[in-house]
Amino acid sequence: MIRIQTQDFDVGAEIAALRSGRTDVGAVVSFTGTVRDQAGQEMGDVTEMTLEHYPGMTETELERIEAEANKRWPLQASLIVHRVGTLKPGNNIVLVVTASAHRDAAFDAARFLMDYLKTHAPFWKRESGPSGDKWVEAKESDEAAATRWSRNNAAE
Amino acid sequence: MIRIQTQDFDVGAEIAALRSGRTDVGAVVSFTGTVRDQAGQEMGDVTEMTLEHYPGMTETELERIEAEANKRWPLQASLIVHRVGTLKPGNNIVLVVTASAHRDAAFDAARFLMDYLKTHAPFWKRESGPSGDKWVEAKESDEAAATRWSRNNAAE
Amino acid sequence: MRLLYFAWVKEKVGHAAEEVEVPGDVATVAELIAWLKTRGPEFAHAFERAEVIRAAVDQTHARHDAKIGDAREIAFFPPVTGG
Amino acid sequence: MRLLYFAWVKEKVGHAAEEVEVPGDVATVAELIAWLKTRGPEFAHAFERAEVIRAAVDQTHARHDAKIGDAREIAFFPPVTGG
Repeated sequence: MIRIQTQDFDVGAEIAALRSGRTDVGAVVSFTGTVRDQAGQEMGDVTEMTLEHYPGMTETELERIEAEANKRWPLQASLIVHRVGTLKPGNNIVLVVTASAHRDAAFDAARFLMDYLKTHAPFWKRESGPSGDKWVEAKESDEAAATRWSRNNAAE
Repeated sequence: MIRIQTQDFDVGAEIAALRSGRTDVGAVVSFTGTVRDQAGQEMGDVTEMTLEHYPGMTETELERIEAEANKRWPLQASLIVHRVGTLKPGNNIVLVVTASAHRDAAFDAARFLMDYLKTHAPFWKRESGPSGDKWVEAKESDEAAATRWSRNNAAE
Repeated sequence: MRLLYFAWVKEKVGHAAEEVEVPGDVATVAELIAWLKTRGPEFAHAFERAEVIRAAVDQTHARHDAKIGDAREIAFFPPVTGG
Repeated sequence: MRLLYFAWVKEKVGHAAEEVEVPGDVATVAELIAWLKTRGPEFAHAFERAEVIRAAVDQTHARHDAKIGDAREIAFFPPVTGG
């Protein structure tokens, strides 16, 4: 399941909902991405972050990435939640949860979802600080991370 | 931090406590291990699972594993909670949470903690089912998983 | 054809969306960018470093050598930075 | 010296802990296991496949060739299965 929303999410409640009523799940992995006050930008502390996205394409892209993860690993459930709008340091940005019978599948799938989301889902971050606003630049390390999953039927 | 307890844990509350008041965390990974009703044992469905451990050594071993993870990755916080006693299918067994500025460290450390916990922490599972009780056998795949982290200063 | 702009591409162009009549000889994303750059200084500025700009044709990531065919919607944006 | 047994080792031995006087010529974990096997059929049974049994000397994992020295506590158990 995928969701894009302005409101916050509750990690515990999302995990509980995904597992609810199931006794065949053995492993649940969650990744929560949050706003850091020191984002390594040269302009100093971040006081606010604004997330813009491409409505329509974002949903399509996240569903495609989730479907690819489900094709590669035997998942019993998966979830991607991404916030848009204006956020503060410490706020949640993104949540990925994967459930599987075994931990390797849950770990690999969660990491795959994050790596692909970072490089393929049409979101853009703008950071605000004491010295002004700045669009966050894409990191080459994210591109490199995504390529580790490449194969013929990759979600490229 | 490490904890061994008979009572359940609340994944969301544990993650929230670990992040509480911090704005330098960028990535939080959690792993929750739960009791499956079909554990792949030949005796059929699992109705109950009992966790035995070695009081004293368990704490020492978990602290050693956590310290090793903190030496290898720049973690801002980490948590291992493991339950002992009698559990039912769907119940929580183990929780690992890692917080870092960056997702690779949080993912790697969480997986390392689980791989080492599985092969080094003195816990033993006994499954009960319609046809009796059985001690769970260690999996070679867990040994193999732990060796992927081996290096000179490995937590062996 | 509907064109969309996001993040700093949108800021430089000065608007988020527009309907355009694309000349018939514009066949690829690269050619569309080249044509857009002739439409005014704001476009010349926004697409100055064309190689860093990403495109989506009908909401699917597309390389600059991709054909635009009879696409209804083409979007231009910087490399994504979500997650 | 205090000996502890866990999981099916404990079930086969029939108790969880005991204080023993170990003969002076027992220097390693393997020698301790060999001596234990002489203490009765339940020990012979529990340690029959000695190679699968793991040991901890003073709460630290130890190989069968590890010296027991003046350890206060030695534990025997199957490969761990937590997590």
